[in-house]
Amino acid sequence: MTVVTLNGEPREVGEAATIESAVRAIGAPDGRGVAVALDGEVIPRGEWATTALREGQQVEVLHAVQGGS
Amino acid sequence: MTVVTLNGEPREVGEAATIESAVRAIGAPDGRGVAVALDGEVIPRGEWATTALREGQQVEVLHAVQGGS
Amino acid sequence: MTVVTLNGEPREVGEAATIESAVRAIGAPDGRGVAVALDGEVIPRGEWATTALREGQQVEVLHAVQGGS
Amino acid sequence: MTVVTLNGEPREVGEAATIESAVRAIGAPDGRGVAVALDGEVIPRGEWATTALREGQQVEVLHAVQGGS
Amino acid sequence: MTSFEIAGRALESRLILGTGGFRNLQVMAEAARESGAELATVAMRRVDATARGSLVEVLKEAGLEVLPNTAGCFTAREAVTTARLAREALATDWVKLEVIGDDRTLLPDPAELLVAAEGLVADGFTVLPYTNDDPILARRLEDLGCAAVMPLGSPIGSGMGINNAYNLRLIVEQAGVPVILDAGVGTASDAALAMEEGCDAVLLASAISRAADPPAMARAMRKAIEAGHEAREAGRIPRRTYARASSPEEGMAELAPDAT
Amino acid sequence: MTSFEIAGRALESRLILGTGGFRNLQVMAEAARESGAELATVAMRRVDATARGSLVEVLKEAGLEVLPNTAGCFTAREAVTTARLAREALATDWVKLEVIGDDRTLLPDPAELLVAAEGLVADGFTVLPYTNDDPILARRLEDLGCAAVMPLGSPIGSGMGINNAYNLRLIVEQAGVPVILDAGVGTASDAALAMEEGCDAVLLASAISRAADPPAMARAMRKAIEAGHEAREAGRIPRRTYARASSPEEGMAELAPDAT
Amino acid sequence: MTSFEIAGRALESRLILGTGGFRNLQVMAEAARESGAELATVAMRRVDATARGSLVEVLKEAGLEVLPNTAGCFTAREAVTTARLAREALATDWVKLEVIGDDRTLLPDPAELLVAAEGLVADGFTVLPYTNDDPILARRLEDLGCAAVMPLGSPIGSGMGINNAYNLRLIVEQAGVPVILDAGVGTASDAALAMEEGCDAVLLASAISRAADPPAMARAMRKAIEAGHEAREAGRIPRRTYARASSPEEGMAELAPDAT
Amino acid sequence: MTSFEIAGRALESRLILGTGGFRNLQVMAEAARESGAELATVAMRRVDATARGSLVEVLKEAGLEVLPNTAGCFTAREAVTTARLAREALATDWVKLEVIGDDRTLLPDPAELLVAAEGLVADGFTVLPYTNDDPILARRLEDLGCAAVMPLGSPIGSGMGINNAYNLRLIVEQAGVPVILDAGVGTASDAALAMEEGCDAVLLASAISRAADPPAMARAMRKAIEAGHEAREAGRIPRRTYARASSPEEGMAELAPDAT
Repeated sequence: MTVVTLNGEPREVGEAATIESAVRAIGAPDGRGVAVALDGEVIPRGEWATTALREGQQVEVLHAVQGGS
Repeated sequence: MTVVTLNGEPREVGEAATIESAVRAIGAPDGRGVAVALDGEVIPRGEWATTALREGQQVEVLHAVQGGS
Repeated sequence: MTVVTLNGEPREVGEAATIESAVRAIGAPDGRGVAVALDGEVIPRGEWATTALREGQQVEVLHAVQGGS
Repeated sequence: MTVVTLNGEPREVGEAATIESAVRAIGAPDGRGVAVALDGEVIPRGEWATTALREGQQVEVLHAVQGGS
Repeated sequence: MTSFEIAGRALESRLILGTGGFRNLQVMAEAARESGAELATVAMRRVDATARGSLVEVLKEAGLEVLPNTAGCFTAREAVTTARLAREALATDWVKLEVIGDDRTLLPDPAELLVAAEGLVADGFTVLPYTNDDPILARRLEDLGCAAVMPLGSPIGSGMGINNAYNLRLIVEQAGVPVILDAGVGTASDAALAMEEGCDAVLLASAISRAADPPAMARAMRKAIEAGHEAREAGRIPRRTYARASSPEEGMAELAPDAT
Repeated sequence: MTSFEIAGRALESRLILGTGGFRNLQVMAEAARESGAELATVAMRRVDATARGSLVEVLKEAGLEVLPNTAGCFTAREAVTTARLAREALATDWVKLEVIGDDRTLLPDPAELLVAAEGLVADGFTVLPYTNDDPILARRLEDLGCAAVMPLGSPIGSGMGINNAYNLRLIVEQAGVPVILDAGVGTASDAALAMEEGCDAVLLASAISRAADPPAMARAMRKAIEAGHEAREAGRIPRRTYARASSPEEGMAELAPDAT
Repeated sequence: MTSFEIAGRALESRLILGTGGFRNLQVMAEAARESGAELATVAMRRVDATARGSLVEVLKEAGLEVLPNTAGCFTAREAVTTARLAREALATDWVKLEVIGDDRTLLPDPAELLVAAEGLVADGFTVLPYTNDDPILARRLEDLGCAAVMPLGSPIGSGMGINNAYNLRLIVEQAGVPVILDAGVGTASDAALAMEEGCDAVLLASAISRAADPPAMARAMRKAIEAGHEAREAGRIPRRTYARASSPEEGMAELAPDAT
Repeated sequence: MTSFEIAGRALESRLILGTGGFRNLQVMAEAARESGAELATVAMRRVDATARGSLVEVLKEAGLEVLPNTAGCFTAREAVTTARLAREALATDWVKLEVIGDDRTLLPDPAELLVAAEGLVADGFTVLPYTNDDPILARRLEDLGCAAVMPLGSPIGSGMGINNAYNLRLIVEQAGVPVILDAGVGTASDAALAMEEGCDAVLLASAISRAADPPAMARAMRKAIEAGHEAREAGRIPRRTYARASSPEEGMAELAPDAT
């Protein structure tokens, strides 16, 4: 099993886990309006399916919320 | 002849002069929108025709103009 | 007995009571720095001894205190 | 002859000219309260006598004046 | 915008127009329309044979009623007589009472003002006195039976705005009659501020009539007065000494891993 | 009201809405409609499985486009990454850049702000930086290629209004890009004043979202911004030290004969 | 510091002390000495057998003369009678006239004030009236024969400072008698400002008596009043819209050769 | 007045004198003595054979030490070199750091200022930076090791006073080094206010040197700075919305019996 930090929480993912599966896991199935940073680097949507997650990596899945002036 | 002060100017008026004739003289024939003070007292329109002018009296014929805040 | 209002309080005074005795009664023996109003009129010191108090009169005995801007 | 820019003015100096001679030339004989920059670098007083001037160099000789808040 | 009442008469517009200072009647009429005002103040002056002014008609066509003032009067007696003449000439018992104490500042004379107000109320007038920003004087005028109080923001035509917002607040707090800011407004934010402080209306003359483009300024002032009134009704946020984040602190991403 | 341009894009509304602080999306949508805004800022936060926010859709329905901000970022690096994520998620290369230097005042960090602005401009973003009211910093940001400058009036959410109108004037005088007042507005007159000082637009979040009645305040703010802009265009009267009579001095009647 | 005159009497100190609010007579005496004041206002109240106040003696020992006031009076009649009682009790025909119109703001009542001033002047008093900041009222009081005018900066004890410096300037400009700022001062800069605006003196009560350390505040106020007066005499620099370098532009070195 | 410390050095006087703008050295010397200052800033300029300036000697005789500044520098590099030249010429490693961003406003350039401060601290200087009133920039300068921060009140020589007292308060609240108000002071009350807001000292150039009577203004400023500092120490009364009577309400006489 691989453990990554997904939006701040440790999370076990399968060996073959990719960003796409992580995004699905977090509850944004279609991924519309969502963006992902892997260890602080932005991963374009086109690369989600092919970007595997490695042990200890930090995955941030963000979207727009009310806020800011 | 009788001399009165009409709107600040000395003016000769006939013996039989009244406020009504004074108002006419000053160029407000119908007298609409006009009011008159005789020696500082307001004379209602109804009394114009019957109020004779005496030597040295002060007649003020006023109307509304742009002005004031 | 005569009853007067002395600095706001009803007070029994003798028949022969004067402003002088009233001032003494209120605790300003020598009367230095003190002034008196009888029914709202100022009574000069010179007249204290000779000014008798009558039933129901209002006597105010004042002096300077801290206060005011 | 060597030409340097001394406090903004082109100035001919001798072959053997040093900062010391330049400072003298500008009218600060003793050099008290004076500092020198050669091509933008500060030259400590101790090196004035031994620092030769080369063609085209910029010499700035400064002192304190009234000014600034 | 909710209406308000002066002496039992409902007014939709919270902008009262002063007619002084306009280049000509046409510009005035255009500005009057843009302002949305229902009342316009006029002064009483000697009839001049040469200049036949159709002022009242022009205002009527623009949908405004005249509110005569006593501009230029320095004594209670002059003001009272002027008000009576206006009543005769214009068939209205409303008067905007002005009794000036000084040529240079055109500030009101408190003592003469009280005397004039008392006399006019006794004579059946609906009195709207132009007053300084003294809360005590404003209350005395109300106690005498004035239908509104019209404190200044700053001297007539000075465009300084509201010099003493504190006094204006005190006047509004205590007033049982409408408070109409009169004099001193220079620009839109001044008028909005007056309404935010709780005024019921604003009287504007020079600020509109002497602007480079009076009709455009009239439009701006109309919006400013509505904005200030609606902002007061909408309940502004409190002033705070420090900041208050408007973005959620939770859910913040960690975007500089190695930096940690 | 005449439109203005940011980075070649025409905007009709001079009110930009911040989405922070609204009770719920429905109140936000209603206020957004009343405000007339075309742009609304949004923050980027972690997807939360529990709360599926249809924020962007709600704004779209109300006719507003999203302008992502970098609220909550304390370093240039965080801000740049956040902007890139927003570009991915929202398909816009516009960003309202915020780099905060202090938790309590939420004031911008000038040095980090310059670094972030330079990086984002180089990366092809249209950068609208939230800055303090320092005219020099504003010019540096413009020199770096920012599409507008967004000086504060006072700290975010403080409602203090414009603390330093002088600096704001200097920024407006020198700016070659739009100046958008950002942060500090408490009520309508603050927004009107910003426009009178020459700002091209005003960004409002807490002043509307935390008002007692947000939609009503949005309406008031819309009018105030139009009023301030139109008043500037209309050419206000100058400030004068003394009064200027708005009533004619000639033609004054003599009403106290015996008094003479 | 140059002296000034009230009713022909020269005063060295431009600070007049109010005695209200001090914890006790000893603190008052100490503050009085530090203040350098020559005059101290006192109120007239009923003799209270229990509390024998040696107030007048304490002030005398500290080198101050008493200036009775009519604090607490709401009508001209009360004020006039109180002044007469003070004259009897304290053997002075000087009086600081106060006629209050409102319990909450303690603002003066203009109409009652004029009546009282007229009566007291006729009765031979040297009248120093506490007035609001209305320039017209101030002139009327001077015309009635008052020996000085004492406008407020803001309400008694409020510590708000000078709410309307413009009115204060108008009063100073026109006054033919000394102008003494009375009420509202909170701290040293307020007192300095009053003097810079041209006041001849400042009356201070709560600002000193209710400070945490009254004698220290008295010292500070003394310096502030001298500073403000001397600064006015010294001729301040004008306000300028832009900067003015205080360093010579000529003689600047070229220190980045390669940069050129 | 209690002394304060900069970089471990005790200073009795809280007034620092700028030498720019004096008519001549004699007036400067006289003003310097009246001011009580211990430090005077000087600029570095090219030696001019014609004018042999004994500036440093004159200041020494008046009992002041020189504090070199980098006035006129627009880049970090110029400022650093100027500071090093001053160290050579004047044998002091203290420097008042100025890096200007704009000719017209002479406002500091935040980015260049940070670079210069960092360089000079690393080079062993005791750095006193002239900064704008941005609390974040002030903290960054302190974090870099500056010995004090010198925020402006308003542009150099403008005499506008303190344009943003709120920012000044924030700077004072957070500062771990002395805060010295620099630039903008016009008159005594401005200087007093700066001290009341918690500044440790005030630097004055044009306000004194360009006053009509510089020595007299120096004396006034000295008193004002002491007054402001002492007033802060003495604990001012709070600001209150309404009045607070300073006269006892009990013991009031009944002087209008029939009126009751």
